[in-house]
Amino acid sequence: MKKVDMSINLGGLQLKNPVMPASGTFDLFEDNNLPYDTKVLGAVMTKSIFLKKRLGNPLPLICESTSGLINALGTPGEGVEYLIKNKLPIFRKANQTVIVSIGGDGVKEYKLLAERLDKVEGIAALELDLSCSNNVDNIIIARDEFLTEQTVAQVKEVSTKPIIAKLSANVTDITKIARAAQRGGVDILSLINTVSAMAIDIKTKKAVLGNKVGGLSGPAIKPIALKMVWDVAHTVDLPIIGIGGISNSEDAIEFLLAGASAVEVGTAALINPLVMLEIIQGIEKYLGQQGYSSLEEIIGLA
Amino acid sequence: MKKVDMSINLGGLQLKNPVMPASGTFDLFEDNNLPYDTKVLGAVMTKSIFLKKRLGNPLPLICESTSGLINALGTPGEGVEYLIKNKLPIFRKANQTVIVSIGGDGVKEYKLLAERLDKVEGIAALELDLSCSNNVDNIIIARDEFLTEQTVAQVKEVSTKPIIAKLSANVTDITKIARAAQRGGVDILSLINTVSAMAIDIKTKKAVLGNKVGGLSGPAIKPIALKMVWDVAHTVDLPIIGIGGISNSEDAIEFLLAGASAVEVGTAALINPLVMLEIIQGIEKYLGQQGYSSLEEIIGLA
Amino acid sequence: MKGAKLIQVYAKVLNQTEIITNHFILRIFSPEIVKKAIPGQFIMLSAWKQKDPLLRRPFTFNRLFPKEGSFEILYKKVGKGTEIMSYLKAGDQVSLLGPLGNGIKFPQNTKKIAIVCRGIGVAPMLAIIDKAKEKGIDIYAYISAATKDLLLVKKEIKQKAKSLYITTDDASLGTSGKVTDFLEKTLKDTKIDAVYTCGSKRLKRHIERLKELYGLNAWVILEEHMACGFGACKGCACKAKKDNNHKGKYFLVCKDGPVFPIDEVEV
Amino acid sequence: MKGAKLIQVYAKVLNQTEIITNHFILRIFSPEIVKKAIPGQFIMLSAWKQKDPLLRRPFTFNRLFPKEGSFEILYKKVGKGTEIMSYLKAGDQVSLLGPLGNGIKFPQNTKKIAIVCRGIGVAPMLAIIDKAKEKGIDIYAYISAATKDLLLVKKEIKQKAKSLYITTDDASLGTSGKVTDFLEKTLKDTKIDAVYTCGSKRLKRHIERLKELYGLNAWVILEEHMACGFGACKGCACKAKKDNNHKGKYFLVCKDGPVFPIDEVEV
Ligand SMILES: Cc1cc2nc3c(=O)[nH]c(=O)nc-3n(C[C@H](O)[C@H](O)[C@H](O)COP(=O)(O)OP(=O)(O)OC[C@H]3O[C@@H](n4cnc5c(N)ncnc54)[C@H](O)[C@@H]3O)c2cc1C
Ligand SMILES: Cc1cc2nc3c(=O)[nH]c(=O)nc-3n(C[C@H](O)[C@H](O)[C@H](O)COP(=O)(O)OP(=O)(O)OC[C@H]3O[C@@H](n4cnc5c(N)ncnc54)[C@H](O)[C@@H]3O)c2cc1C
Ligand SMILES: Cc1cc2nc3c(=O)[nH]c(=O)nc-3n(C[C@H](O)[C@H](O)[C@H](O)COP(=O)(O)O)c2cc1C
Ligand SMILES: Cc1cc2nc3c(=O)[nH]c(=O)nc-3n(C[C@H](O)[C@H](O)[C@H](O)COP(=O)(O)O)c2cc1C
Ligand code: FES
Ligand code: FES
Repeated sequence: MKKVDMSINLGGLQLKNPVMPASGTFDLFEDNNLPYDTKVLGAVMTKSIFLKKRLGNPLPLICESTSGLINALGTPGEGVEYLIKNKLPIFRKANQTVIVSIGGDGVKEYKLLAERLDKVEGIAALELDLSCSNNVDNIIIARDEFLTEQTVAQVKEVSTKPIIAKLSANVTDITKIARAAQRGGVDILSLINTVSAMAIDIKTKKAVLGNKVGGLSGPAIKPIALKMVWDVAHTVDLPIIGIGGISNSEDAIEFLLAGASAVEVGTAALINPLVMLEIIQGIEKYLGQQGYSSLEEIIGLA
Repeated sequence: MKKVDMSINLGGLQLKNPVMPASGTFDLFEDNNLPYDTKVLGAVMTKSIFLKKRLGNPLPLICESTSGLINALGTPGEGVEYLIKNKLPIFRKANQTVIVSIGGDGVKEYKLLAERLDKVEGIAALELDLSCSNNVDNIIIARDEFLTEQTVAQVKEVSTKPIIAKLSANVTDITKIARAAQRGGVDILSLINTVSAMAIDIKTKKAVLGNKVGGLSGPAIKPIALKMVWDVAHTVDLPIIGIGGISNSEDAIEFLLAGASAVEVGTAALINPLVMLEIIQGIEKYLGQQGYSSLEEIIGLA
Repeated sequence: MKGAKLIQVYAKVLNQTEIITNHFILRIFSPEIVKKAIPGQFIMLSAWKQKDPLLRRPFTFNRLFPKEGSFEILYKKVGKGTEIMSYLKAGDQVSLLGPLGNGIKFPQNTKKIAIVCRGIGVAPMLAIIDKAKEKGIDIYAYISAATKDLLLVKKEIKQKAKSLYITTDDASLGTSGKVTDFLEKTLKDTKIDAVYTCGSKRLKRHIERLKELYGLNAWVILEEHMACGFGACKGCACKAKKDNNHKGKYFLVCKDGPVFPIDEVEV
Repeated sequence: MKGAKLIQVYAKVLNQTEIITNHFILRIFSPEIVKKAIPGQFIMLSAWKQKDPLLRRPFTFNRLFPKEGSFEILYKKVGKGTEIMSYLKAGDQVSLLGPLGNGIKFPQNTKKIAIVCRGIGVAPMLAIIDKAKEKGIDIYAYISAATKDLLLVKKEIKQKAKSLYITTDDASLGTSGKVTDFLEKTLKDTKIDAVYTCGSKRLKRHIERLKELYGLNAWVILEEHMACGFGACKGCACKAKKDNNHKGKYFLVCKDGPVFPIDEVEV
């Protein structure tokens, strides 16, 4: 089988292959002990970082639903300075392409974060988490066209890096939000974040999660995410990173055929840390078997 | 264990218990051969009927996703006159409480249908399907506040029956749509309909369904539906029928605790036709064990 | 099945054999269902408790053993449901819903029938053959497959049929021609009262042509993706043939079929 | 486990016993994992291929058999994951990820340790006891349960411990008092170098008090809902104790624990 070209350029972000972790579902420590070499990934991605330290939501933070995971972490984290000092070096060692995901309470914080990170070496792109469905304290920017456009525009003003806007599925028409991000000057779209969800414990008669409501991820949401990627790919001329329930190479290929140029993998890699490696190999094999010589040939074919 | 009162009054619609089929997932024929007596149900519910005969979408119409079912039927049916003549007598024989679900291409058709059905005996309530996610030819009314309010108001003008508005999960803020329906004068809300979704066949590189996109139902969407019921129950003072992935009595109880006064069961009853009977018995047992004497006591407890 | 109540039961697996790679015969004990079953009907089966896979899977009766209270299905492993089934062994439990759909009916005074099938399409045929034998009806069998090994239950059919005609695409057994050419030859000098086919659009087309030429009674046994199997979801629609006065009509394969007069449905 | 690579393997079940109703000991062959495992660590296990249940389930090592290349887990059937596990039998395969978290470490020159646990909280204790025996350390065991039958692996502990104190809520064996009262009595005349507890908030609280009174080294083995088990999801956070200078700090049970100095964490 001939060698296929797995590389892809996403609006200025060059990846050697289209598979990377989803924000918040991947972390690296000094003693990176993952059972594979993370250099094989298209990129690595940090958990969404805020300016300041955040404690996150009350416990419990996660629960399982049928073929899904509901989390209400509330994006705990040590803040951007800690990230730059303690985490970034580890991420840079792990992969040549590091994407930093940023969160914020309001437009201004995104801008401050982007400004701060623009001065830092070794960051390939920023992903703006505009869509976390379980932060009680901040509004979901990606549910509003105006806020989305503004946030992206402000970030673009101060950042020289490719900017990815991460969209929410909890909207009436995701293509409108995508277009708003485009007007703001975004380079890449990623979708979807977790879907607003909850679980109730019928013994205690209370919400299971400390935050009561959370965000659903995993195989359950795959058909929803795929439809949104398809919709956006058919209306907005921007590269798309598909996210949502991708658990194997077949799922990833569905997203590519729907119009995504790359994919992020979250929940599946919590269960099988080797899954991204398997997905990369699976896509490569599929392309070869189907007689393609490059990844780009199948993007949006469906 | 003492006998518990399972009855419930939903804005004028009196049910002997809170469990009924979801529209489009239940049908009765001359030779009603279901393995239980449908008289035990809180109500029976027809598939959404249009004024005229509809062929529905191109084949295939359904496919499975992880813990979900995607359908793109396009609401085929013989039209309202056929329903009145051929189906209604069968439904009336099967249960004392018959709810007719109606669909329409635009506000006017809902009104015409409601007018026609108001003259027909033996219909306890109408459910307005404002939210089918796979009819190519008609817009989704429940994605728009104005259209929702208008449709309900027009129907209320001509109908003397309790009106249920069935809402869509594919909206930015379902409580706004719920309030719009309330402004229109609706008596009851039901939610959610299927969630917009799709699947792609990586062998043919085409959408699996004839209509390309469809609607996701089943256990996969349960946490999403529960969250929406919770949201609406906390903002709008109207009785709610909870729908979405309910597969056993525990699921049904979660919806009741979240604030639903009744539930509809769809996909689960396709797999296990006895499931509604099991759910009724399960709720009754739970209420007894927990020391309640009526269903109403647990509604909205969470 | 007018009026007969659907049965939903847990049933025990008696045994399972992999007859050739990825093709299995599963024998299940369920007197309630066998008692009512008619060849051509089917069951919805689940061998999983959790919600992935979600839906039951439809399988036709391969053989019915009313005396033993058991039946067999013949299936091919193609996806996650049939993969789970392939691990079933004696003593395991499956959940069944059935019998579903309309089975076959021989026209009055039937003396000779033909069965025409390809590959896994043979699944409902042994039950039909057994029924015919019981009634003293002669069976003419026409079976085709990609290759010799995929001529499933060939031996059993050979034992019971008056004549057996075989074609394989690679000519590994029989010729590589159209198996319906053999049927046409038979029709030239023999009156066949009913023809049953399953498993191939092409076979259906050829038999429709023969029907027109020879005025046959012919039925096709269809498959369509099914969520419920009992008429509730409308997911298994198939188009009625337009030139048959059924303009714009759909049938439900599960409820109106799966056995259809061959010229009434499009596939 | 600094630097040690995580291992993800399919492993064979050697056998499984239901020791009392709903409580099982499962023995698994996995030399790779046993070789690296330390008492107090855990594995994430999956005995399902489909996506329902979705996540692996965490289990601590009940006993390690490095020579045989196998280990045992002791678990209680509480939900759908453990129900599926309860059907496992010799020869079946499970998928494992591990060893995970930080195991126990005896302080230097440890002569005597105490284990204090309740119910299924005994799960990690036998492995700790075995390790202690290996090093010639004396074990004082304090176990409690709702009733006699729920004093799991009591016999094994009795064999290996220098003394064993038992309480049951219904006084079906031992007294119905607090098992930590026995510990306190021991502490009055015996120097215990390390105390390990698991399975009960109340026990933890009592031991914290004793720590203050007697200056103990004490550790608690925590449980929290886990999605990954290896520090990726941050779902298993537990609060650090405020009065311990950790204001507003969270630990990850999977990565920073599950063994914690008893006064560093809130539960
Ligand atoms: C009335 C009826 C009787 C049948 N009898 C038999 C039989 O006796 N023996 C046999 O081997 N098969 C039979 N089938 C087909 C059988 O139901 C499917 O092969 C089975 O459902 C696939 O399940 P799976 O989970 O293994 O595959 P999936 O993972 O669900 O899908 C794998 C492949 O099978 C196709 N498929 C899935 N469901 C169906 C379906 N309901 N009908 C047709 N194709 C499907 C999918 O499109 C896909 O290509 C019958 C189907 C019908 C409708
Ligand atoms: C590090 C660690 C080690 C553990 N070791 C053991 C052990 O050796 N033996 C043993 O019997 N159990 C142990 N547990 C608990 C065990 O993981 C859970 O009982 C199991 O995951 C339940 O799975 P289930 O699918 O059967 O239950 P589910 O259906 O998922 O849930 C049933 C009940 O179990 C609770 N539960 C679910 N997951 C967890 C979890 N991760 N931690 C605690 N409670 C949970 C749920 O809240 C619910 O009340 C351990 C947990 C952790 C975190
Ligand atoms: C435990 C957990 C934590 C997450 N944290 C973040 C986050 O910090 N920022 C973010 O943008 N998305 C976060 N997400 C969402 C994922 O990045 C992803 O969009 C979502 O999980 C859907 O993908 P999946 O189904 O592959 O998991 C988180 C998801 C999970 C499960
Ligand atoms: C096959 C199928 C057909 C449906 N047809 C209709 C319909 O005609 N009208 C309607 O309002 N909802 C229809 N629905 C949606 C259901 O009524 C219900 O809202 C949805 O399936 C979620 O519930 P469930 O998860 O219990 O199935 C249909 C769903 C399915 C699966
Ligand atoms: S399979 Fe549901 S109607 Fe035929
Ligand atoms: S379980 Fe995922 S971080 Fe601990």
